[in-house]
Amino acid sequence: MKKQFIRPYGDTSADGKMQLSFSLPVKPDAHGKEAARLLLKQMGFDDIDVCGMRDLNEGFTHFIAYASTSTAVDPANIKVKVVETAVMDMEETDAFVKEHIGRTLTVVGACIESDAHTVGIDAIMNMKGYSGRFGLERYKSFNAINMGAQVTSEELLARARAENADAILVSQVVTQKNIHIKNLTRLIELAEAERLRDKMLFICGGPRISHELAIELGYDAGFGTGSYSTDVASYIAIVMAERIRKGS
Amino acid sequence: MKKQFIRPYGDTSADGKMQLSFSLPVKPDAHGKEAARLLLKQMGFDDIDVCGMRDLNEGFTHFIAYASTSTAVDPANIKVKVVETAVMDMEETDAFVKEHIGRTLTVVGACIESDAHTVGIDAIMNMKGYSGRFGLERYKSFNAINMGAQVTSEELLARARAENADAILVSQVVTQKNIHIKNLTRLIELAEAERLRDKMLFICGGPRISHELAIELGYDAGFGTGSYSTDVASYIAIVMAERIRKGS
Amino acid sequence: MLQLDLDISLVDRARAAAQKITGSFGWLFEGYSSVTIERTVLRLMGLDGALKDGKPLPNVVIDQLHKSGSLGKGAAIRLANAMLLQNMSAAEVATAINDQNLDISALPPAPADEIHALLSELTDKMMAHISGQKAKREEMYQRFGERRIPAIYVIVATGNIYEDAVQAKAAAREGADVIAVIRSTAQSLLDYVPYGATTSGFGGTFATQENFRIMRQALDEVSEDEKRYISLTNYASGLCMPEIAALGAMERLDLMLNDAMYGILFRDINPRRTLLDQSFSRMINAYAGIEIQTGEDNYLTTSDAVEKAYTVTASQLINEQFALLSGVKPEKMGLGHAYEIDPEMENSFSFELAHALLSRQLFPHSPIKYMPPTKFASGNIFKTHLMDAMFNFVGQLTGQGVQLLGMMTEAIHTPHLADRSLAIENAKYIFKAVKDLGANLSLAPDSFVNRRAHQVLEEATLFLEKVAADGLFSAMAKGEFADIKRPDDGGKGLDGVFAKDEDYYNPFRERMMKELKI
Amino acid sequence: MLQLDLDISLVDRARAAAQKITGSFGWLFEGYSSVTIERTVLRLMGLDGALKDGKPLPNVVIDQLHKSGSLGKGAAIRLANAMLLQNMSAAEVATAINDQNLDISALPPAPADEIHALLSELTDKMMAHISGQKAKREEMYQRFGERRIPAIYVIVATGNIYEDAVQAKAAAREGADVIAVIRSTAQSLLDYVPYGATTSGFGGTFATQENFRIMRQALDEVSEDEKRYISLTNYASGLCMPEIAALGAMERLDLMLNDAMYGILFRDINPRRTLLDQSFSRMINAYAGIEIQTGEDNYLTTSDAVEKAYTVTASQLINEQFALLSGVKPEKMGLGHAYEIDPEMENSFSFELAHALLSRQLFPHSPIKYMPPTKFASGNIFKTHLMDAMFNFVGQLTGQGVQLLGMMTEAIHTPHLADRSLAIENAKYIFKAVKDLGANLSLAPDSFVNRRAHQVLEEATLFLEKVAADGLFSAMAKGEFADIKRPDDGGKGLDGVFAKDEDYYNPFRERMMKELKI
Ligand code: B12
Ligand code: B12
Ligand SMILES: Cc1ncc(COP(=O)(O)O)c(C=O)c1O
Ligand SMILES: Cc1ncc(COP(=O)(O)O)c(C=O)c1O
Repeated sequence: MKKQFIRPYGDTSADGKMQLSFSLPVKPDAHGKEAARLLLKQMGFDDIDVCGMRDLNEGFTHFIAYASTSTAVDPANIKVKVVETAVMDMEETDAFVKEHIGRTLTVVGACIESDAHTVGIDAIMNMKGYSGRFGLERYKSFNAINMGAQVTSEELLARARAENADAILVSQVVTQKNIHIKNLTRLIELAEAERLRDKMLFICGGPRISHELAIELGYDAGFGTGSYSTDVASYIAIVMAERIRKGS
Repeated sequence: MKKQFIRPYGDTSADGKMQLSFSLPVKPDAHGKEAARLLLKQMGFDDIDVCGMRDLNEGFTHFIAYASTSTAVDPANIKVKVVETAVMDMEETDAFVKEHIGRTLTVVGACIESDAHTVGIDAIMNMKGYSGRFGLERYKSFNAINMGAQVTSEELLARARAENADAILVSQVVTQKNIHIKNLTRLIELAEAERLRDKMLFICGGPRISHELAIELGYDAGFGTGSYSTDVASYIAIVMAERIRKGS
Repeated sequence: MLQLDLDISLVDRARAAAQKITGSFGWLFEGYSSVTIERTVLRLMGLDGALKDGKPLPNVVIDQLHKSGSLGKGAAIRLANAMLLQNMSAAEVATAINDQNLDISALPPAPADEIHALLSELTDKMMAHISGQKAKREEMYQRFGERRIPAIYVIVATGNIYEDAVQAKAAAREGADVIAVIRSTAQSLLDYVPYGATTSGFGGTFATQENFRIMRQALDEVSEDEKRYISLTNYASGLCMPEIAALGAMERLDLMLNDAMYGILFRDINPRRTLLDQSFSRMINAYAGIEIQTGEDNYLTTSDAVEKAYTVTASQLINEQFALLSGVKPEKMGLGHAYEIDPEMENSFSFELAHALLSRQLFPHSPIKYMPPTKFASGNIFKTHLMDAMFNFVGQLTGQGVQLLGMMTEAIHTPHLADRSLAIENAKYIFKAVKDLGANLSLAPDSFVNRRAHQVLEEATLFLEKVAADGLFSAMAKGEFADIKRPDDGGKGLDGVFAKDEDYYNPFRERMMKELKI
Repeated sequence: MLQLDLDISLVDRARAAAQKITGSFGWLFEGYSSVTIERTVLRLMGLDGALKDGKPLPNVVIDQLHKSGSLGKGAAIRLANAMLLQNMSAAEVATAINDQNLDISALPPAPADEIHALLSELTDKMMAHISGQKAKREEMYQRFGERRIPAIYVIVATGNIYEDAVQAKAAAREGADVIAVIRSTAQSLLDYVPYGATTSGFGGTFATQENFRIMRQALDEVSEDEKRYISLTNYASGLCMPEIAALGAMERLDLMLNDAMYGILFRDINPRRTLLDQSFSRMINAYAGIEIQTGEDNYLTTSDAVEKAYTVTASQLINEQFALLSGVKPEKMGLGHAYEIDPEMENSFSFELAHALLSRQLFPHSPIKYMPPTKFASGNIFKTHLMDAMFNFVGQLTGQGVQLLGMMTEAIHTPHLADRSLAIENAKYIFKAVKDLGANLSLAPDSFVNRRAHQVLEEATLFLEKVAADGLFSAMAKGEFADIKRPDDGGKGLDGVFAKDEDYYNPFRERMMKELKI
C-alpha cells in the first residue's frame, strides 16, 4: 500500500496549494513581481500566481501569491511532545490530591522580567478563573501564590524557596527577538545555580510556548494558547503523586 | 562590495518573514499543528510560528503561519520579458499609423472557446473604452472587429482571414486546470496548420497572461491585468511599421 | 426600523408596466414548444440513460422526431405510442431508435385511450415522486427549523463531483445553509444534459442527474448530523432550462437559478427559445416547491452599478411577472441583486444600502438573492475579504433572503476549501455582530439613502414604461439591458423551437398548470 | 444624525463627582515634588547628555541632591547656583559631580538676583523654543490643512529607531496621520530617560530625545512631500512623565500618552508619585500645544468590555478634570476608549455603537482616542482584519478623534511593514465607504443603543459618586478600577517623592501656570 504523505489541499486532492504574502525591497513593477516569483520558485513552488502587488512606499512592495508546493510531510515523522497526564476537573483534582498526596501543594506563579502580561497567568491562578474554570486559588488542594507582573527571576526563586514551593509557574507573553527564550533560560540557570531546579516542578506558559519548547529549555512542562487551570492542576497533582510514590 | 540579495522584510532588514496559510488533511490538534510546522520546515523556513489553526471539518484543518525563509533572490537573475514598445495615446497612435503605415490596421478580437468573459477584450476594443482610454473601435487608424464571447478558434481564424487582418486579439480569463493554456495553444496550432501564423500578429491577454507566457506559447505579445487599449494599439502600430519598413 | 419611504404610485406604475411587458407573450407560451421542453417530457415519463458516446437517450428520441418534423403533437404521445406498439420501455425505444433505426414517427397510432392510460400512469408516478420530494423537504424543515435569514449560500466548483461533495459537506458543517454546484464553463450552451457522475469540468462541475443525486445524499447526511436542512441548488438557465429543472425536481434540489434574461444577455441564447423554455421550467420549479433565483446581479458585472442600478430593479419586476405566470409564489422568488459598487467610491456603503433596501421593500415576501462584490474583487485577498464583510453587513442589516458569500479569492480562482471557510466565518461574524442593529435605526425622509432609492425606482419605472411601449424583444435588440444587443432571431437555439399543432399534448404541463391554478 | 438621547442631569452629576475626586489633590500637587519633576526642570534649563555608562546627566545631579535631602527648594536654584559659582555650564556641573565629587548642595548661595537672572534667561530661552515648536506645528497645519477625523494613527515598534523611521515614512505616505513609536517593554519602570539613538528594544523602541528628533525629522520630510502634517506621538506615562513630556515639547511631538491611572494600574507605579508627575507633565503638554491621550482602553484588556464599560466612562471624566487642572483644553484631550467586545457576542456592534457614541457625546470637543480590538484578536489574521473593519466602521460612523488602527497580526507580533499597510488600507476603505452614513441615520429613543448608553452612564455616575465619597486612593486600594488593587503607599517610585520647602521654586511650573491661566 502506498504511504499517504500529507500535502496541502486547495480544491484537488494533495494539490499542494498555499497562500503566501510577503514584502520585498523592490518596486511595484514587472521586475519586482518577477523577483517575487523567483523567490517562490527557489522555495520549490510550482504554478506560481503572484496575484497581488501593493506599493508599500519607501522602496518596498507587498506581494500576495498562490502557489503549489511539492513538499509533503511523512506522517511517520510527526512526533509531538504533549503533556500526557489526564485532565481532571477541580473537584477530581482536589480528591486526587487528598487521596494520593495528603497535603496541599504550594505553587508560586509570576510573569517574569520585563513582561507585564498577567492575563495569562491570572487565567490559570486567579480565584475567578477563565473560560468557566476556576483558577488554582480556588482549589482546596492548592496554596497558590501569584506574584504578578515584572517579577525578576531572583524574586521569584527567593519566594519559591521561602514558601517551600512544589511548583513554579512562569508566564512569558512578549516574544519579540526571542526575549521569552532569554528570560526562561535565565530563570532555569539561576535555579540550577541555586540548587532549586530539582526541588520543584518548573512550568512555563504563554502563547508561543509549547510543551516541546519547555522541555528543550529545561522545564518540566509547557502550556500554550488554550490551556486551562484544569490542565495545569491535573498535571501538577499527577506528577507530584508519582514522585511521592517513587519517593523522589 | 557585498552583493545585495533580495529577501523578504517584516520589521528587521532582510529578516525573511513571510505569511502563509494552507489546509492539510489533518485534525486540528497538536499532531496536526506539528504536521504544519514540519511542512514549513521542509520548505526551508525557520522561526516558524503556526499562529492560527481552524477546523475545516471533514478531516481538514486550515493553518495560518509566519516564518522566516532563508531563500534570497539574486537581482542578477531577474530577467523579465515585457512589451517594450513605447506607449502612445490615441491621437499619437493615429498620427503614427498615418505617417508610418498609411492605411488603417485591421484587428479581429474574441474571447475564445468556452470562455465568456468579454469585459477584458471589450476594455481593449469597445468604443467607450475603459479607465478613461477609448477602445480600438474609436481609433481612426484601426478597423476593429470584436467577435465577442465563446468564439471557436476556427471561427476566429476564418474571420481574420476573411478580413485580411493585421492582428488577432484573443482573451482568456478562465484558467482553472490551465484551460487557457490549452485553448491558446490550440489556436496557434490551428493557425500554423492553416498557414496564418506569419500573416498577422497574434496577441493574447487576460488576468493570468504575461508577455513571457505569451511568447512561450508562440504569440507575439501578451497583456495582463492593468493593460490598456493604448498599450496594445501602440504595440501593434509600432511593430507593424517596423515590419513594413523591413518589408516583411 | 430601516425603512425606505417609497412612492407607492411609482411602485404601482412600475408593476403595471412589467405586467404589460410579460403579458404579451401568450402567443409564444401557448403556440410553441422546444426540443428541450419535449426532452423534459420524456425525462418526466421516466426516460433516462445515455449512449456509449454520451448522447442522452432523450436527445436520441427528440432528434429523430425533430428532424422529421413530427414534434407538433408533442413527444409524449409519440413515445407512449411507440412503447405500446413495440411493447418496450422508454429506454428500449430510445435504444432501438439508435441501434435499429426504429422510426417512431412512422408508427401507426395505438388506440387513444391506451395512450392516455399509459401517459396518465407515467404522469401520476412522476408527479407523486416530485410531490414526495417536496414533502420530504418540508418534513425536514419542520423537523430542523426554518432557514436562516439571510441564508448562507456558498458555491463549490472543483470540477469533480466527489471533491465537490467533500467541500460541500465541510461548508455545511461550518454553517452554510445552501450549497450551489457551479457548472463547468459553457454547459449552458450544450443542447443536452450530460449523463452520470463527472470528474472533469473547468470552472465548475457538470450538472447531471447523477451529480445532483450524489450531492443531495451528501447534504442529507450533514442535515441529519447538524439538525439543519442544507439546501442544494444548481443552474437551470441555458439551452436545457426545463430539463434541468425536471432533474432538480426529481433529485430534490431546493433552489434553482432560472432566468432566461441571463441566457439571452450573457450566453447569447435566442430570446424566443429561452423565454419559452423558462415558462415551462419555472412551472416545474413551482410544482416541486423549488425556489427560483434570477440573475439581475450579472448586469452589474458588465455595467456600472450606480448608473445602471435601475436595470436591476426593472428586471426584477419583469422576472416577478414571468414567475407569476408560471405559478411561482412570491415566497419562492429569489430575485437577484448584487453589491458591485466601486470600493473607491465615496459613500459606497450608503449607495448600496439604498439599493438593497429597495430590492427588499419592493418584494417584501421574496427571498432576495444577494450577490457579493466580484467585479472589483482583486488579487488583494485582504481587501476583498473586507469588501465581503461590508456586503455581509448590508445583507444582514436589510434582511436579504439569500446571501451568496463572497470569497476573498474571487479574482483568482474558484474557491479553495479554506477560502470558503473564511467566507463563512466572515458572514457568521458580521451577521451576529449586527444582528438587530437595523431595529435601532431609522432613515430621515430627506436622507441620501431615501433619495437615492427613489431615484432608482423612478428610473426603473420610466425604463419599464418605455420597454412596455416598445416591446421586450425590441428593447433587447437595442441593447437596453446591460448594454448588450440581442435581436430576437439571433443567438443560439432558435432552431430548437417549433409551433405546436392543434392537438399538441404535454401531460405534465397540463397537470402542473391545473395544480398550480394557472 | 446619530445622536444619543442622554439624561443631562446624570451627566452633570457624573461631572460634579469627578470634579470632587480630582479637586481633593491640592495637598499633593502644591505640597510635593518628585525626582523626575526636578530632572525635568534641569532638562528644561538645558541639561542634556549622559555618562559613558548611559546614566543621564539630569539623574546624576538629582541623585546627589535627593540623597543628601537637599531638593526641598527645587533643583533649579541648586543648579543655577552651582553654574554661577563654578562658572560652569549645566553639563559641566553634572560631570563635575560625577568626576570630581562636586557637592552642589554644599555650595554657598550666590546672590539671589543673579540666580534669578540666570533662571529667567534659561526659562525664557526654553519657553521660546517650545512656543516656537508649537508655532511651527500650527504653521504646518495652516499650510496643509487640518487633521482628518478620525485621524489615522499607527504604531511602529521594531525596537530599532532607524527601521522605525522607514516604517513610519512608508505608513505616512500610505495615509497615516499620526505615528506612535511604541516603547520597549518596561521603559515605563525606568526612573531615567535613556540617552541617544537606540537600535535594540523589545516590543518597542526606547523613548529618547534623539529618537524623537530622528523620527520628527523623518515625518517632517514626508509632511512636506505629501502636503499633510504627520503627527508624532510617544508615551509620557511611567516613572518619567514630566521629563518625557518636556522632551516631547522640545522635539515637537504632537500627541503624548499621558495617564497616571495607566501607570498605577498597569505598571504598578505608586499612585502619589505618578499623579503628582502627571500634574506637571500635563502642564508641559498643554503649554506645548500637545494633545494628551489617556489609557482607559487598557481597562478593557483585562476586564470585560460590557460589564466594565462604565469604568471607562468614569475614568474619562476623572481624566478630563485632572487635565483641566493642568491647563489642558478639551480640544487637546484625547480621552481613551476601546473596541474590546467579544466578537462571539450577539449584537457586539450595537453595544459598541452605544459605547462609542457615549464617549463622543460626553466630550463633544475632545478628540477621543479610539483603540482597536486587541484582546480577542487571535492568530487568525483574517478574522482580526474583519474585527478591525468593524472598529473602523464605528470610528467613522461616530466621528471619533483618533483611530488607532488595529493590525491583523495583533495577537502575533508587533506590526510588520505589510501589516500596517493593510491596516491603513482597511481604514481608508471603510472610512470612505461609510463617510456620510451617519447623517442618514437616527436612533429611536427607546432603541437598544440608547438604552445601553444610558445604562453605562448611570453606572458610571453611581460609581463616581461612590469614589468621590470614598476618595480615589481608597477606591484604587480596593480594586475598583480594572479589578486591580493598588494601595497609595505601594508600587514603584514613592521614594522619589518629597515635600517641598516653603521657598521651593520651579520656574517652569510658575511660568506655565501663569501662561495657561491656572
Ligand atoms: C492585554 C495585552 C496587554 C495589556 C496587558 C495587561 C495585563 N495585565 O496583562 C497591556 C495593555 C498592559 C499590554 C501592554 C503591552 N503589550 Co501587550 N498585549 C495584550 C494582548 C492584547 C492580549 C494578551 C492577553 O491578555 N491574552 C489573553 C491570555 C488569556 O492569553 P495568554 O497570555 O496567551 O495566556 C494563555 C496561555 O498562553 C497560557 N498561559 C500563559 N501564561 C501561562 C503561564 C503558565 C504557567 C501556564 C500554565 C499557562 C500560561 O494560558 C493562558 C490561558 O489559556 C496581546 C495581543 C493578543 N491578542 O494576544 C498584546 C501583546 C501580547 N502585547 C504586546 C506588546 C509588545 C505590548 C507592549 C510592549 C506594547 C504594546 N504593543 O502595547 C506593552 C508592554 C507590556 C510589557 N511590559 O510586557 C505584543 C507582544 C509581541 C510579541 N510577540 O512579542 C502583543 C502580541 C501585541 C502586539 N501584536 O504587539 N498588553
Ligand atoms: C465579470 C465576471 C463574469 C461575468 C462575465 C461577463 C462578461 N460579459 O464578461 C459572468 C457573470 C457572466 C461570469 C461568468 C462565469 N465566470 Co466569471 N468572473 C467575472 C469577474 C467577476 C470579473 C472579470 C472581469 O470582468 N474583469 C475585469 C476585466 C477588465 O479584467 P480582465 O478580464 O483581466 O481584462 C484586463 C486584462 O486582463 C487585459 N486583457 C484581457 N483580455 C485581453 C485580451 C487582449 C487581446 C489584451 C491585449 C488584453 C486583455 O486587459 C483588460 C483590461 O486591463 C471575475 C472575478 C474577478 N474579479 O476577476 C470572475 C471569474 C473570472 N469568473 C470565473 C468563473 C469560473 C466563471 C464561471 C465559470 C462560473 C462563475 N464562477 O461564475 C462563469 C462562466 C463563464 C464562462 N463560460 O466563461 C472565475 C475564473 C476562475 C479561474 N481562474 O479559472 C473568476 C476568476 C471568478 C472565480 N473566482 O471563480 N463571470
Ligand atoms: C441566472 C443564472 N443562471 C445561470 C448562471 C450560470 O450560467 P453558466 O452555467 O452558463 O455559467 C448564472 C451565473 O451567474 C446565473 O446568474
Ligand atoms: C496611557 C498609556 N501610557 C503608556 C502606555 C505605554 O506604556 P509602556 O511603555 O509601559 O508599555 C500605554 C500603553 O498602552 C498607555 O495606554
